[in-house]
Amino acid sequence: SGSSALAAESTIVVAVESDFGRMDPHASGTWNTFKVLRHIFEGFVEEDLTKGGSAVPEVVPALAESWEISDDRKTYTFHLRQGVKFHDGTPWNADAAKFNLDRMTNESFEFFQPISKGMMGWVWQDLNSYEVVDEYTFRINLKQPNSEFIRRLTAGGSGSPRMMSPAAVKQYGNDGIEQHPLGTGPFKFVERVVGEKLVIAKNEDYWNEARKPKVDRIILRGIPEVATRELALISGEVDFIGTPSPDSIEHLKEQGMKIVTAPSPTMYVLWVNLKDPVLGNVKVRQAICMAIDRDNMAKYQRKGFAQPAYGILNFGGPGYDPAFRDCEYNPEAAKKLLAEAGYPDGFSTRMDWTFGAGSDVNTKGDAEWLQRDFEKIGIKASIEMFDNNTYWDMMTAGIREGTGFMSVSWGESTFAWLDQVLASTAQPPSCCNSGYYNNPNVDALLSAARAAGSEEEMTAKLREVQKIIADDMSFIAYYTADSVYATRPEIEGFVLAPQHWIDLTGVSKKP
Amino acid sequence: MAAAQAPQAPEGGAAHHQAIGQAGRAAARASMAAPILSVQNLKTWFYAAAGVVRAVDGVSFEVRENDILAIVGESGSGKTVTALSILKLVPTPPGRYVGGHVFVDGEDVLSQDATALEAVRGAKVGMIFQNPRGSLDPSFTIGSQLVETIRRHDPVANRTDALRRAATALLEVGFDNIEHVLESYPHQLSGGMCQRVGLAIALACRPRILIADEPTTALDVGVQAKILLLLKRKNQDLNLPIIVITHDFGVVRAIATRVAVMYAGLIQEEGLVDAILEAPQHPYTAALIQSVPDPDTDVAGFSAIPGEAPDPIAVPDGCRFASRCERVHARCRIELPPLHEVADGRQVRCHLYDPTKGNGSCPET
Amino acid sequence: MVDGPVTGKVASSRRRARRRTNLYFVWHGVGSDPVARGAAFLILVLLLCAILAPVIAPFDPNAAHNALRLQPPGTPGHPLGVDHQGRDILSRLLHGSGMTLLAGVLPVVLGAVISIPLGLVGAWYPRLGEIVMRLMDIVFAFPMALLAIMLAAFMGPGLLNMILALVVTLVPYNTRVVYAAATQERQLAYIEAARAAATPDLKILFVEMLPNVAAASVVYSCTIIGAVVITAAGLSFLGLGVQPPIAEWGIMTSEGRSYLVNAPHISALPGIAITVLVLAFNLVGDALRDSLDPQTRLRLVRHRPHLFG
Amino acid sequence: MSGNLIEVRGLKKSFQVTRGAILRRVVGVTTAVDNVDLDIKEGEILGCVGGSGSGKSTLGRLILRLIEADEGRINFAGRELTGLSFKQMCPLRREMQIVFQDPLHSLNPRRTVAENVERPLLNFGVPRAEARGRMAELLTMVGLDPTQSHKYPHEYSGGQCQRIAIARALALRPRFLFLDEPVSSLDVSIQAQILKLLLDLQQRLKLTFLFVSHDLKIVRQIAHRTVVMYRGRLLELGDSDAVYRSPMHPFTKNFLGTVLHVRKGGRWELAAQRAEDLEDLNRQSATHAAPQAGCVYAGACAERFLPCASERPPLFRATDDRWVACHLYRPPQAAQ
Amino acid sequence: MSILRFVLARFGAIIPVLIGVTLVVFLSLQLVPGDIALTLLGRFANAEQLETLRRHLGLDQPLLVQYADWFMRLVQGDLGDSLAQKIPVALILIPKVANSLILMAGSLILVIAFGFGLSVLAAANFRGPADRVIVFVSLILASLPVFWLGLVLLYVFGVKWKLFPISGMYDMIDPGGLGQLLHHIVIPAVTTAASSIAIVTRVTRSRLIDVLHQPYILACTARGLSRRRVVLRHGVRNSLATFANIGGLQIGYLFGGVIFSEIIFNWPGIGMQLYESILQRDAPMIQGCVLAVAVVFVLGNLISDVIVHALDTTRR
Ligand SMILES: Nc1ncnc2c1ncn2[C@@H]1O[C@H](COP(=O)(O)OP(=O)(O)OP(=O)(O)O)[C@@H](O)[C@H]1O
Ligand SMILES: Nc1ncnc2c1ncn2[C@@H]1O[C@H](COP(=O)(O)OP(=O)(O)OP(=O)(O)O)[C@@H](O)[C@H]1O
Ligand SMILES: [Mg+2]
Ligand SMILES: [Mg+2]
Repeated sequence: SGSSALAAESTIVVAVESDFGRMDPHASGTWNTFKVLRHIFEGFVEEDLTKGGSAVPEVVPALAESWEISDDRKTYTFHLRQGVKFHDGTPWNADAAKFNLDRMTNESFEFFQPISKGMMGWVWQDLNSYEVVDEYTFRINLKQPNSEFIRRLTAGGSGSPRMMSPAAVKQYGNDGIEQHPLGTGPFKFVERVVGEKLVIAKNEDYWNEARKPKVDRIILRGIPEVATRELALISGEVDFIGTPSPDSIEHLKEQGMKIVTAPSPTMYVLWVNLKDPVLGNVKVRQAICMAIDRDNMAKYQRKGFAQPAYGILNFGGPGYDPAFRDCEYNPEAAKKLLAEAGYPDGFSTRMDWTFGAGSDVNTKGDAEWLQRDFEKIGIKASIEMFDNNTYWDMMTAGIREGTGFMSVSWGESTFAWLDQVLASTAQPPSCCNSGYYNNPNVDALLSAARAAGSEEEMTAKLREVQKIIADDMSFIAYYTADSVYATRPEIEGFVLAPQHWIDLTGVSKKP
Repeated sequence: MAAAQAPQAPEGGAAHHQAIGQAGRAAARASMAAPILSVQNLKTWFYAAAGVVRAVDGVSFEVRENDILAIVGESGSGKTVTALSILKLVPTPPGRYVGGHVFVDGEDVLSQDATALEAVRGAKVGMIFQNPRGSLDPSFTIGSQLVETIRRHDPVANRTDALRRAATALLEVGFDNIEHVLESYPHQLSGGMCQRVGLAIALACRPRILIADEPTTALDVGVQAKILLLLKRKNQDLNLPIIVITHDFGVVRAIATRVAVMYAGLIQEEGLVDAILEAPQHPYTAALIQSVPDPDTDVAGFSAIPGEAPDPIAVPDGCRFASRCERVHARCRIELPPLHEVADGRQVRCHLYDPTKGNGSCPET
Repeated sequence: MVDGPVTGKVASSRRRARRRTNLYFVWHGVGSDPVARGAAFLILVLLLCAILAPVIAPFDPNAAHNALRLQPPGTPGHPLGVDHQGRDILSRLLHGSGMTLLAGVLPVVLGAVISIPLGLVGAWYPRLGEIVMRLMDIVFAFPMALLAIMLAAFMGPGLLNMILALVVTLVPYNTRVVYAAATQERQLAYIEAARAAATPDLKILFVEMLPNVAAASVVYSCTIIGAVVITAAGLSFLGLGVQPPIAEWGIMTSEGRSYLVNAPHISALPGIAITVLVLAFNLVGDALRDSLDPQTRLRLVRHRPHLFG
Repeated sequence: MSGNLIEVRGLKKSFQVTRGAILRRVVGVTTAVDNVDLDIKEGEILGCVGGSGSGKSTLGRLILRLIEADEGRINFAGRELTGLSFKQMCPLRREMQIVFQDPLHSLNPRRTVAENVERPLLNFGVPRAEARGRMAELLTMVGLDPTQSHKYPHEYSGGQCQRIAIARALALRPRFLFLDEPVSSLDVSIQAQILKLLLDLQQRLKLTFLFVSHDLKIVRQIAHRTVVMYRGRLLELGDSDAVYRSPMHPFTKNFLGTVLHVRKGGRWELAAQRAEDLEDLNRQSATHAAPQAGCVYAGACAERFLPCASERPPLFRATDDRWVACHLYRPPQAAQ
Repeated sequence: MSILRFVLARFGAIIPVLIGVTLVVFLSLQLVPGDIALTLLGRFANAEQLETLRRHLGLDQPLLVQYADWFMRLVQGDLGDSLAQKIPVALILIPKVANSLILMAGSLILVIAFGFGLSVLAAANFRGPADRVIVFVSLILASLPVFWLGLVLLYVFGVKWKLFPISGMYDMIDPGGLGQLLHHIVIPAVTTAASSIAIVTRVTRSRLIDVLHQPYILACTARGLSRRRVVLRHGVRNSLATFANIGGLQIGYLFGGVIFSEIIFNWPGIGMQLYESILQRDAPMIQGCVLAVAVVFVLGNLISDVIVHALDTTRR
């Protein structure tokens, strides 16, 4: 709205819920960061987030124009899109693809990103080998069939197999790349002031006309404090905010703001520290599950922008069964169970918690709610709060001694995350099986689900996993939250898909 | 202050004096020897949290040309407050001018407003204080403080003029390294030098009268003599009347022509120095002079006044010295004696000198 | 020789006198100033609230009345409203007063207890004192709040660590006050008189000087309690102090921040409570300083302000 | 004539003015007491006069061993004080006490008058009850009401505080009292009371006083003998009468000249004029360090002559009872 | 002593203090419960990395040797890498320090202007109505917790009246320009300055009252100088040193406040960084922030000392 040359370009300001993590997509661990990274970097394939609704987003070609899957479902041949250039001018080709795969999977590679191993083990867990076939053909061989492999290539959040400019990595090195993230996406990285802002600008040379950005620049900033975010929106300092407080939505509407919501796979789950002497007892864990008043939690903590969740399979992911119950709310019974387990007077423990990121709202309130619910059956839980990025580091390191629970909002449109969470191979420090859950049956079932020939088979296997987890009660879900965004009235064209991240290419601003 | 502006019905024991004062003033104005300063029944009280301190409680005196009036008295007797009242400098609150008048050159100071007062202070009445260094602003050079005062009272003077006059003023108080002194800060000078600077500032504006509040108490003995000498010379050279406030009879003897002895907010005895020192009449004066050690007599031992001065908040009804007086009698404890004129220019506040009862005798014993 | 009864009389009046030492000046200063008296009363009331909170608070401070979340003050049954967790704010304020008082007062008290001997000994042995004070200079190179934040951050959150951090931060300040007072006191003739009377050093320090110097420390402590209460609440506000769900005013203010748009009372009320408490401490501190400060005290008793040179 | 209670020989004390804490630097040296020999006779009052900073207080403190001398010896009642430890000093402390100029600050403001007075007794192991009795006795002796002893010092006036301080000094029944300007902060009428009390006590208790003052009139009245100090050195010593009536040393003459007499004036004006002439000289020499050789007063002396600048005159006996440190009076045979 | 010599002497004196500061910052890490290497490396570290770091830091060495190593790196500007950002701490800090200094400068200006103006106004009307009001207001200001005042101002000016922006230093679109900065800085600066204004006012007022009761002020009045001149020339001049002194101390108090106002107003300065680093348990970053603040604080105090010295004629 100014008069300078810059203002003549259209710029929108987006405030997300926390500052961004690392700009290296192979090492970046938060969904919020991925909201930006997916606009800068692309992979072979991508989820189509330009459509709303509640259906699982479709997988569409991106840097691979097409692909073929061999009959044994082990060999994937990608035909790469031609004429695409990275933002620094480096051409995209099979060599670039190999460079990126080396970087993610080859420990002896000069530019190997060590963190990506843990981050993306779930993508490459069945990887056998890969090769450059010709300049625009790239082949990946799997050890065993993986029914979700293509969809997993679209995934993000905790590491994502997206393509970086090899030249840039060579030039700046693995650490320097943080300040020079160069991909092929619709937006180019402009600048980043840590803790302040991240600016991306329209990539004029973007290959996909349909997704060419409608705005010239997007300024993103992390405003962790929800009230500040809301106030900035109301005052017009920002155009677009993620996750207003459910309590403020009425107020924002009164102020003329647009509210966009969609269901999302964001499920809130308690990780239980199975190494804990008390929580190692399954009866204790069952008691805990029964102590949580999920209905009211969704109703009050989220003002209805959430549904109670039971079991490890999330809404929007494969195998989800709305009718499934791993336990019923019953504090009395929970108390009895605790007594049976030898803790009639309860016990004390600690919950490591995060202020949250992404669509997390008042997670501290959740913790306090749980604290109260637990108190009702005699469990005294203290809370320690951590910044989200740190929290993920802690998850990856495994729940520390003395802590009973951690909680994370997770759940994806693939069941890949179950591989990162449930599989014994995902135990720290690989990934996020932070409570050290180890059940060979689950490992086998997950692997079987991956290799499944049909959707029914996959679903069956996953539900079996869900059953086992419910019996072991090693993970306790409590609710699934909707994603909510609020924009200023001038913002148009924003479509919210049922996914954790958003697509900003279609967004424009009425002058 | 209302009390000071409207001539007020005189109160209590001072009634008779007030009448004399007013009559005298009318006559004096006509005559050549009009008093330069006339303080009439001055009452300055302090309204402190603990009660009313009657620091000055009906003081009257006059100063004429050539006079050096010494006001002596013990600590807390109201000397400083009297001096400050003359320039209406007592902080109000807690102070309050409860009654009386101060005439400087015929103008009633206490009834003047702030602007008019500024023209009296410094220009008509100069003042120097007990703490010589403390009464110079430590942050400014001597020169700038002199210049400031000079220009304040002579707005036409430009800086150079003022500086010249400042140099002259310093010269007059006996400095020879004028340049150096002008550039100095107070802390770079000795106490005696500071006092001389104070005197130079006070004299720079050619006041009609100088008030010196314990000008030598804080100084070494040698320096003290020097300052007194300087004061005496100024008095003679400039025809400048001076009020010297002191508690040291040595100072009184050294320079004063007349002396007023204060005790508990009241003048107890007033007269020529020689007369009083030779033959003090008020028992307090007598006892006080007695208690000063006299190196010229061989008599060892000290005659002390027993007891202590009365609490200024609860001054007794009668004579304020009654509780310590050797010659006290019943009347003293009831009735505050007025100032009795016992000889020409000699006044004593003591029932012993009640003219109706016969001087010097004890009426009721 | 003085006969028995007189001695007895002296003794009994002395016993009376000793009681007066402790309270006389405090009472004279604080008790005679109506504002300070009001402030002291308020602190007492808050202390009482802290003690009686379990009895007088209408609700459990952690009980959630979910249906009433974010209700403003004046809601029936919840005179000060309900917070974002559906908890009764009045009850939380009442329960929080104890924590807030504790976090503010305890570090000051501990700080004084450590500083007094340190400053005294330092002033008595100047060489040692110089070294101690130079070491303290290092601490003065950190802004007070920053040092407390750093220490609390490194030790990890929690009431105990916060108090520890505050004590470490306060000791140098208090020591400097004691040191300065003691150095000044050391010059006074009564100390020399004590030495002339063959009083051993330690006795001079802890029998003769201590009461005079302790007054300086106590006065200083009283004047900073307010600031320490704010700092402690600030640490909790940052998440470094008292941990949830314990009701504490700093945390309460911090938590309400997210609801500023539609429920400003959640932050406003504990903030007001802190302000009032700090104001009360500051008022009492000022009055105490005026009454215990030897300068003012002399003035108080002798009714003679030291105005004219 | 009774013997000497105190004999001081070659006493010297200088203060270093230092800067910096850990790396100390000496930026100046003040010689407060310079090579002093002095005898104080049993039962006498020795007056000590001198300008400000001449070292009077330091001399007294050295004698009481409240500060350590750099050089010299002090003999008290036949016992050598130099080199005694704290413990060894203890019994001697009973015999020598001090009264200060500032009465209020010489009492502990947070202890009652009774506690203040009892303190020395308790230090010497007097039982509490007995100490209390002694305290009452002492207060009565200095003219105070012991029933008021529960009050605090600031509730008393300056004169009364000085009485309390005297009572405290007398608590241990000392033989020697160092009075450091005990009356100079008091009003004339109160001064007289205190002096009277002191004289009375001295005679009754057979005390020996070292009485410091810069008021010559008082010293003349109270002291048997007077010693004149200037810049740490003794310039003249003799019977108070004699010193006063016929001062010998030019400094003493000047100093006496400045005394303001109540009963006859005049003399001071002359002295003042002379002092004025010398002021610059004086200031100059004051800013420089004391001359290494020569008379300390040479710089300000009107009667100085050649040897004054080069040789420091010792304090020698001029007549029977008179001692003076001035080349003017040096008998020829003593001048080598 | 000449000003130059004084400055040099003070510089000499702060060097040991600064070294002490680094020692305190270094040692503070020892307070962290548990393994320092783990703290420094973050929770990702595997055993091998930890071992490397331990060797690198010489954690097996005596503490003093470790400190010497750390100090040498520090002198070369190496504060280590941020755990959260994997960027050298110094790199992150520099812009943050600059931003904080801007906010500090704004607050300091307010403190100086109001602190001085109010104290002169109050002292000149000692015990008058203006004095009473100022004393009362400064009492209240001194009792306001900065974090709460920030919220109140944010609510009133940002939410209710929408007079000022409430977040950041510049507008998000088309950022930059002094105008924007000034618009953004007002409320954070007021928030930060409030209690300092109170302190400065109180101290300067009482110093000025003290000065106005000095004998030389009485002497000035007795020389016929007007009340105005006496207060504004002699009174003010003699309280300037105290004012500069307390003003210098405020740099420290302001830093305490800046931390909170930066958090509340999203001011991208060192306070906000510190807060985030604390939440992130980012030890090198916390150390860096503390060190930066301490250095700025010490230098600020040095400046104020020099001013005090320059103002004090008695020490010349
Ligand atoms: N500002 C004040 N407030 C209250 N009382 C005061 C004030 N100034 C002076 N007084 C009282 O007035 C009385 C007279 O004081 P004043 O200063 O005139 O005595 P003085 O004769 O000058 O004594 P000194 O010899 O000690 O200077 C004293 O009792 C004193 O307590
Ligand atoms: N503790 C000390 N440290 C440094 N210098 C000192 C100390 N005590 C005394 N002096 C110096 O020694 C000299 C003599 O001091 P002393 O107090 O003995 O003099 P005085 O004759 O008692 O003076 P006054 O009459 O002012 O009391 C002075 O120059 C003084 O500055
Ligand atoms: Mg006076
Ligand atoms: Mg002395």
